[in-house]
Amino acid sequence: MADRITDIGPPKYDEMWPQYIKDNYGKWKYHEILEPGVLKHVTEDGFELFTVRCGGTRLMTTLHLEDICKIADQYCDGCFRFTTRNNIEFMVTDTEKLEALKKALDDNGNLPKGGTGACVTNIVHTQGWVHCHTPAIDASGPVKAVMDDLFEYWNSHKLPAQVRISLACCLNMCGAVHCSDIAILGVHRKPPVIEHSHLDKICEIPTAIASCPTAAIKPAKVDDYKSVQVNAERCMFCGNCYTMCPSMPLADAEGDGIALWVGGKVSNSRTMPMFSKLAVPYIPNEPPRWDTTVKTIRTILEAYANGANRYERMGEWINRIGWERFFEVTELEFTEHHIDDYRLAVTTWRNSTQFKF
Amino acid sequence: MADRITDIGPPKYDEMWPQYIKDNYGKWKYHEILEPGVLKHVTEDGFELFTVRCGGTRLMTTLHLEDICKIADQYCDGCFRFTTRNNIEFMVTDTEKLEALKKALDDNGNLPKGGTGACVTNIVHTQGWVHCHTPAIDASGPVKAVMDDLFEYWNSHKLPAQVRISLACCLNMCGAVHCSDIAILGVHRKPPVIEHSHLDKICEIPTAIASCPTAAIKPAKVDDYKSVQVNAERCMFCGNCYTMCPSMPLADAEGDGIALWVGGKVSNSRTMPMFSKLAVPYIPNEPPRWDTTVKTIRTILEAYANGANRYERMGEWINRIGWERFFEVTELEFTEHHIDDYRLAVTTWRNSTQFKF
Amino acid sequence: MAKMHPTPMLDELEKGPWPSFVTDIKRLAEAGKDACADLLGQLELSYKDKEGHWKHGGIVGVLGYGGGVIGRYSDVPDLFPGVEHFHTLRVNQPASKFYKTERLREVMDIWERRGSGMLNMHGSTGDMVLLGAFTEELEPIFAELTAKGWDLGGSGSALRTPACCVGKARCEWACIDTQDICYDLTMEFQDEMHRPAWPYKFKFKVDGCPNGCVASIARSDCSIIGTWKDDIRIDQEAVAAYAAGEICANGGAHGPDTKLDIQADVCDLCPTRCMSYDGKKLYIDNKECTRCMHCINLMPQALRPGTETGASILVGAKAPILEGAQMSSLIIPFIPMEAPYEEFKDFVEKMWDWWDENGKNRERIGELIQRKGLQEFLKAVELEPDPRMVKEPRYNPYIFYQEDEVPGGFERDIKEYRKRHAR
Amino acid sequence: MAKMHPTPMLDELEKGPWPSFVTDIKRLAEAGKDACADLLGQLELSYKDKEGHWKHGGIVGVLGYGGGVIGRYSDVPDLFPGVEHFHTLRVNQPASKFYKTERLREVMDIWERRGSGMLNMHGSTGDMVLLGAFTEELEPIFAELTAKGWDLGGSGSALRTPACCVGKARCEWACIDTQDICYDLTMEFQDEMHRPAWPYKFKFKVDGCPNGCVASIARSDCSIIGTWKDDIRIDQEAVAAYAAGEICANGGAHGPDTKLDIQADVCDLCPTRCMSYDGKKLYIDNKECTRCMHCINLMPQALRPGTETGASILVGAKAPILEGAQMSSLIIPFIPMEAPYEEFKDFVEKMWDWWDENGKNRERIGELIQRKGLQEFLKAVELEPDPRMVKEPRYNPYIFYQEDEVPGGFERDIKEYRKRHAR
Ligand code: SRM
Ligand code: SRM
Ligand code: SRM
Ligand code: SRM
Ligand code: SF4
Ligand code: SF4
Ligand code: SF4
Ligand code: SF4
Ligand code: SF4
Ligand code: SF4
Ligand code: SF4
Ligand code: SF4
Repeated sequence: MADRITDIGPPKYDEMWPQYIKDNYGKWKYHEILEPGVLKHVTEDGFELFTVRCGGTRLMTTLHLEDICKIADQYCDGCFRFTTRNNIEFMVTDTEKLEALKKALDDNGNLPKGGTGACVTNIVHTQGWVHCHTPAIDASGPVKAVMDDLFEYWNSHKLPAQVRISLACCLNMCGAVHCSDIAILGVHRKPPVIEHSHLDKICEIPTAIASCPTAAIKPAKVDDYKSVQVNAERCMFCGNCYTMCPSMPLADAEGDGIALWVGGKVSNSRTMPMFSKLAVPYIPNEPPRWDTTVKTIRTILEAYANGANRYERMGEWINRIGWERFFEVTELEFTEHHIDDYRLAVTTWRNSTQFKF
Repeated sequence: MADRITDIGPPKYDEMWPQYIKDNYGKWKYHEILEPGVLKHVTEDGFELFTVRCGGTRLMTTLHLEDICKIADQYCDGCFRFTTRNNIEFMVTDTEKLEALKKALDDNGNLPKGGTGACVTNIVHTQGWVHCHTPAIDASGPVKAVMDDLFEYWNSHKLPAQVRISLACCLNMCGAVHCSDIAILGVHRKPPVIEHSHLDKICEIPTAIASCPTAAIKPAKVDDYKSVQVNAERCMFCGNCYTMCPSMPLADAEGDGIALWVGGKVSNSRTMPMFSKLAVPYIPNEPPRWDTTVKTIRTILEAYANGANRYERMGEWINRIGWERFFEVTELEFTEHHIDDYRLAVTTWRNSTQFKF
Repeated sequence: MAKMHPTPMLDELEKGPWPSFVTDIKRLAEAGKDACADLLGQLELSYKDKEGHWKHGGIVGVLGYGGGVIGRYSDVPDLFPGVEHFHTLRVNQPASKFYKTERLREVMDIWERRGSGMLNMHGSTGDMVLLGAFTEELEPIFAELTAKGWDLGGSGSALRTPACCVGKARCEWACIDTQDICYDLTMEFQDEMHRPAWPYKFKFKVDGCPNGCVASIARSDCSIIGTWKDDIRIDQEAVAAYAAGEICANGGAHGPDTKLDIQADVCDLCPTRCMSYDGKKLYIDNKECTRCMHCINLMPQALRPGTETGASILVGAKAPILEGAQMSSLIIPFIPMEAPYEEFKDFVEKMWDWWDENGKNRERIGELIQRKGLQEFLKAVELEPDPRMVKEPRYNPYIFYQEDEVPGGFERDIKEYRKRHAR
Repeated sequence: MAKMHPTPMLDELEKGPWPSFVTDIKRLAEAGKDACADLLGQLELSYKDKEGHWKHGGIVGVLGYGGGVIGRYSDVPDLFPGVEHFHTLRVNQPASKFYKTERLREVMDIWERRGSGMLNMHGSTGDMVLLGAFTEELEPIFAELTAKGWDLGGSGSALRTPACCVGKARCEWACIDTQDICYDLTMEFQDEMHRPAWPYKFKFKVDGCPNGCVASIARSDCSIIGTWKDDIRIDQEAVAAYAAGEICANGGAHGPDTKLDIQADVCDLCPTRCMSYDGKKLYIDNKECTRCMHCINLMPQALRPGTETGASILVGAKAPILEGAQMSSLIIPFIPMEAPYEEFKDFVEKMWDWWDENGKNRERIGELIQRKGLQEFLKAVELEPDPRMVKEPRYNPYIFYQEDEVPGGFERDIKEYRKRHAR
């Protein structure tokens, strides 16, 4: 125990750098995207660095990672990086190596180039049925299906601006999808089913009660068990009770599915960051390829591609044309569920006569 | 009792119309402001109606009203009207009568022409110390003082756009000042003083308790009286308890005063209607002429006059330049009180790196 | 002449160019009205104390009416006996406040004889507010008023006196008959106005167009605002005249010498950017227009609202007590408004029923909608959700589903669940 | 080769151009990893059931650490024994995720031997997430990792693994040393990361500029975002080259043939309209610039951030549980960010103290600020109110005054009051 190593933290960043990053740290002057997936960064001294970005599955095996390492060893001085959206970036310092690298990537077949500029880049996502205990949907499956469908937008620059799609498999939103151009969110739609026979043994009843944001949970005696009951009228299926108490699972084949949200952004470019807003409240889970979800996302994306001005993010486009037009051009249904009724709802109502017919 | 006349409603509007309004009802084609206070309306048939708008005190006597009636009798076929902001409008059908009317008004001396176009029009206001039981300030006095000072803006068209000033003497806001370019609001700053010896006789304790939006009021026994007590920490001086319970007055010479709010609007022109936002949390009551209030309003108005583009309302101007600039150009202090901490406060925080130094 | 009190502070308010209420009231005091002299006296005391001097409320009224009178007593009656009682009567104004002098003098005459002679033209809601009567005068005043064809307006938890802008009587932009709507509603709902029976007050205001000259969107539980469905009418000749500087901008609101720059002032400030000007003609992509009125305001001789007119109905404006001030929210994007306004009144009745049933004491309809959700309200008034009702859809994921929306319903069997999932 | 389960549905996910995680995992299963075969089998069952098959949580970990490991057990272990235990280890990534292959292979080697061989590169917070270990392997894995210089990241009510954008390592716009800040904070607060002691989780993320490539404003309780104070650097020659179409727009983000229209694309889209272009030169009224990055993004060869750099600090972003999602709010408009970042760390300590003292169980700092008011927070961290902290000042009139702000205080004597005002 004495010589146990703890609290050493991660390797220092510069241990991971190749020499040319060390040498040019902080000296970058500008960049250019040479073609989809290929970036050039130039320093004040004219040094040039070429980056090839490849699609990452995020969920991968050491075998795939070893493939990546091999390419990095061969072309990139044994170095590469991951982006904040789980893409893989290989860097080389001259155009000859660049061409060789590109060829090697093409040959690999599992490392598609793209994800730069006005494209659909990789989908930030979460665990889904692969690892988590609270998901309403799978994560990796829908991501694969959507990226397959939108592949033409991954390795091209034909959109008006960047489109960032994110997925989170439950309302905990580990994908932090709430500020995405398009967000895919797993939602439950049934109140927890309660295991009265075990609840008191497994959970602390006061904690379970306190966990509910709408105070839907009350203590109750059921079949002589000390337990709780849920006022279904008040339940909004957030799952926080289940997080605190395993005897209250929400997952249900018919209840669960996907909600789609649109128009969020994170950058401060032009407009301030924005939340994504509800576009489609519910699409059933359709494994293995989530066809309706895939189709609906394409519909939204194409409406945006056709309607937006260049440099206009999804949310900026919608704000310009108005939500009434968004629902018109996408032919999505506007339902009562689109109307906010949570704590700040009043700020979303339209206090104006300004609207489009 | 049997022949008691009730529920007859007001005289029908057209009983009050002169012939030319009847004849041209709904036929108006356009208008022109000929000079400050003088409007011309023209019908599709080319009929012309001239309106002279005069400042109204709102609080007036039958003597003043009789003066007005006399002028109307003499020049306007015995008809005139009041505007929605308590100004007085005399109408004539030819320019000769118009000149005579204008002269008569000038001679009267108490009916200043103005209030049209890009001006400061009359201040919508409330009762104040003249009639109400809950005011923190007087109404007619501050209005008179402010209008005296801004008179040059009343009868001219030199502002970038309309400036609507309103006054309400307490948080009940009978002047509905919450959407005004400049709002003058009477505010209390001390919790109610409680008359324990009478409270239970005069008020219903549960009603008093329920009246408080922050749940600051609790039942209490004081000196053997059944009464209530107020948690001063939670009191925001709204006065709702006093409305429900006369034994809890708030008025206090040192506590009461004026808060100024800016940038609201009601029209849907260009921008959607907006709430007024806090500019100055507190200015002491300074009867008889509320000098600091008057001076501060002028400062705000002049900053607007200097800074705004033509056609830009106060709130539109501030949104363009940013609140940080508003406080800079007006030299008003930004304090903790400017930061919202009520129920929707989170929607007012700045979720962006966009700001001006 | 009444007994005048020294009013050194108020006298300061006799100075300056704006008409002085002090001078005016003094005049009537000097003509013999004790109430006027004592009001000034008491007001002077308030100026000294920096506190008002009226007692809290006081229940007074006229027989059979639950409102229309606000009771008021001086808290220093010994000093100012003329205002010991100082009740106000709210007299329902004629819609849009045109007056024949002969008719107005009916009220003035009664008020001079039986009241203080002081009044507000008008109160914030719209009434003529007769300021200051003794209790014993209330019934006689009421009798004389009604005899002459005048009635009281609303107060308390009742329908309040509806009000409207000048509308078609003198405005070219009125898309609806503001005065007729105002009058019709007032007459139809006399009972609701005079006999408070609701959770709280309720106000109608009627604006002829989105300019909002009676501020209905800020000040009424139900805002009726004129608008149109078809295209803005354009007179291209007048457009050319504006371009040539022959007609000044904004109907002269900035002086006669203010020329209009059609591109910069009109097209570039159009919030939807749906206008274009090619140097000769002005084009509007009316489908994208939100009828904000800006361009029409700036070019009244060239542009006019369309002719397929009606109203947008917005609900819920109120002052801050308790949840914070609200503006009205769009509920019916477009509704035709032809007398007798049946479709609109149907909506109103449904709205009131729901409020009546669900509203807590002193809960305005806007607050009730906030508490229950816009959805609930829409169900009650039988309207379908429409994106026009919101500025934006929800951004929180907290969607409430009803049991019947979800296949299999809400009831589940934990035993079945455990068959698939071990504990 | 491990025992493969039939996975007809998952097999469908082997089709299509995007790399397939199914194919990849199958490959490792075929190479002998039972965990991989069983994971696919269990996932196939989930696809069939449309429900996940993991049990709720499970407290496992490594000695002396309160986090870094997420326990996970199959709820159908008989069917899929290879994933009966399927715990994850969060391995703290190197800041901005550059890897030397030799170093990465250290982790891969351990994981291939002792774990499932499956991992996430990377988790949403930023860690390398090693997916699927049996309980008995956790300690050995930890020992081997630390021996090689790797450590675990955060989980539970602790500091979470900080993350940052690529920054100065490869981006011309980085105004701060994102990686150094990220690493420095990680090292400074190892204890806070490994031993949960707070009301809830806390996240740092570091963006080099307002473009926000690590999305800190949406995903971190404390967002550190680079910015600058002085003027945007302009190279007018490059401006001319853009105008001439010699350099394509937006660094080629729309293809090499996309020409830039400086007026329309840059000046007209500048949110503060503080730019002007006279056909030759580009002017920026820097005082009015809000450093949104748009113009710089569009003309990377002509415009660069200023040189007086530092960070804006925003606080409070989080996912929706419970009050709804929040973005971070501006708290410190500008702070210099030079190692060892003392001023910033002082702020952090004050913030944590306040949160620790006042936060309820599972209350994020953003929610605490919402509950207590931004004012309270500012007092705790000893910052003066600044209009930059809000989008707009309050519009409700509900101002809380402290007793010492009001002359005479809050205590009053009703008897004195009644001397002036009769009941
Ligand atoms: C590599 C990466 C940083 C990293 O540390 O890994 C990165 C790198 C660059 N970003 Fe980014 N951004 C990266 C994630 C982001 C994110 C975060 C996210 O999406 O989760 C954002 C915020 C997105 C949002 O607003 O929702 C982001 C918003 C931007 C923007 C602002 C775009 C806008 O107009 O809103 C720019 C500027 C631009 O592209 O013109 C930008 C520009 C850039 C530049 C040009 C910076 C530079 O000069 O090197 C880099 C290449 C851009 C490209 O690929 O077209 N980067 N960038 C991230 C790549 C993610 C990926 O694999 O796809
Ligand atoms: C007489 C009156 C209606 C009535 O029924 O009494 C009226 C009459 C006119 N209004 Fe108004 N407005 C009247 C109160 C209002 C109000 C209500 C208020 O201030 O409480 C508003 C909303 C104010 C706000 O947004 O806060 C109002 C917002 C407008 C606007 C929109 C201005 C804007 O750009 O925001 C116009 C259009 C314009 O002026 O260009 C307008 C235009 C007009 C026109 C030009 C309409 C017409 O063609 O006749 C009238 C003369 C305007 C002028 O005086 O310059 N009127 N107008 C009201 C006069 C009040 C007064 O005595 O000062
Ligand atoms: C007379 C008048 C002010 C004036 O000088 O014009 C007035 C006077 C009073 N109002 Fe008002 N309100 C008057 C128009 C308004 C308006 C404006 C409007 O109607 O357009 C509002 C804001 C809009 C609204 O309805 O919210 C208004 C919002 C209030 C409120 C706050 C209501 C709320 O929901 O927030 C109260 C408090 C209450 O109801 O207890 C209130 C209460 C009062 C009381 C009855 C005082 C009280 O605490 O009970 C005042 C009696 C004063 C007196 O002694 O004469 N008065 N009140 C207005 C009515 C005259 C008329 O009939 O024409
Ligand atoms: C692994 C990871 C998802 C992923 O696939 O990448 C993850 C997985 C879990 N998150 Fe998360 N969160 C992960 C990043 C996030 C993020 C994104 C971020 O950090 O940038 C968020 C949103 C930002 C935020 O912090 O709010 C996030 C917001 C949550 C929440 C909601 C917190 C809230 O305040 O709203 C919960 C619920 C909770 O804490 O009980 C949660 C809870 C969980 C739990 C522990 C499930 C639970 O109910 O206890 C998940 C365990 C899954 C598993 O079995 O592996 N996770 N979680 C991410 C961590 C990997 C890493 O260390 O790199
Ligand atoms: S979003 Fe929900 S289901 Fe998905 S990983 Fe996070 S906590 Fe688990
Ligand atoms: S799912 Fe959420 S709302 Fe429903 S009972 Fe559980 S905690 Fe409450
Ligand atoms: S605003 Fe307040 S004080 Fe003024 S009249 Fe209305 S209720 Fe009375
Ligand atoms: S003034 Fe308002 S907040 Fe204060 S005790 Fe009375 S009702 Fe409550
Ligand atoms: S609201 Fe419209 S119709 Fe009514 S007076 Fe004003 S401009 Fe005219
Ligand atoms: S009314 Fe408003 S939105 Fe419509 S064209 Fe005119 S300026 Fe544009
Ligand atoms: S946030 Fe700014 S500094 Fe960091 S990578 Fe993105 S553009 Fe570069
Ligand atoms: S950074 Fe943004 S605000 Fe500043 S000049 Fe450029 S575009 Fe305008």
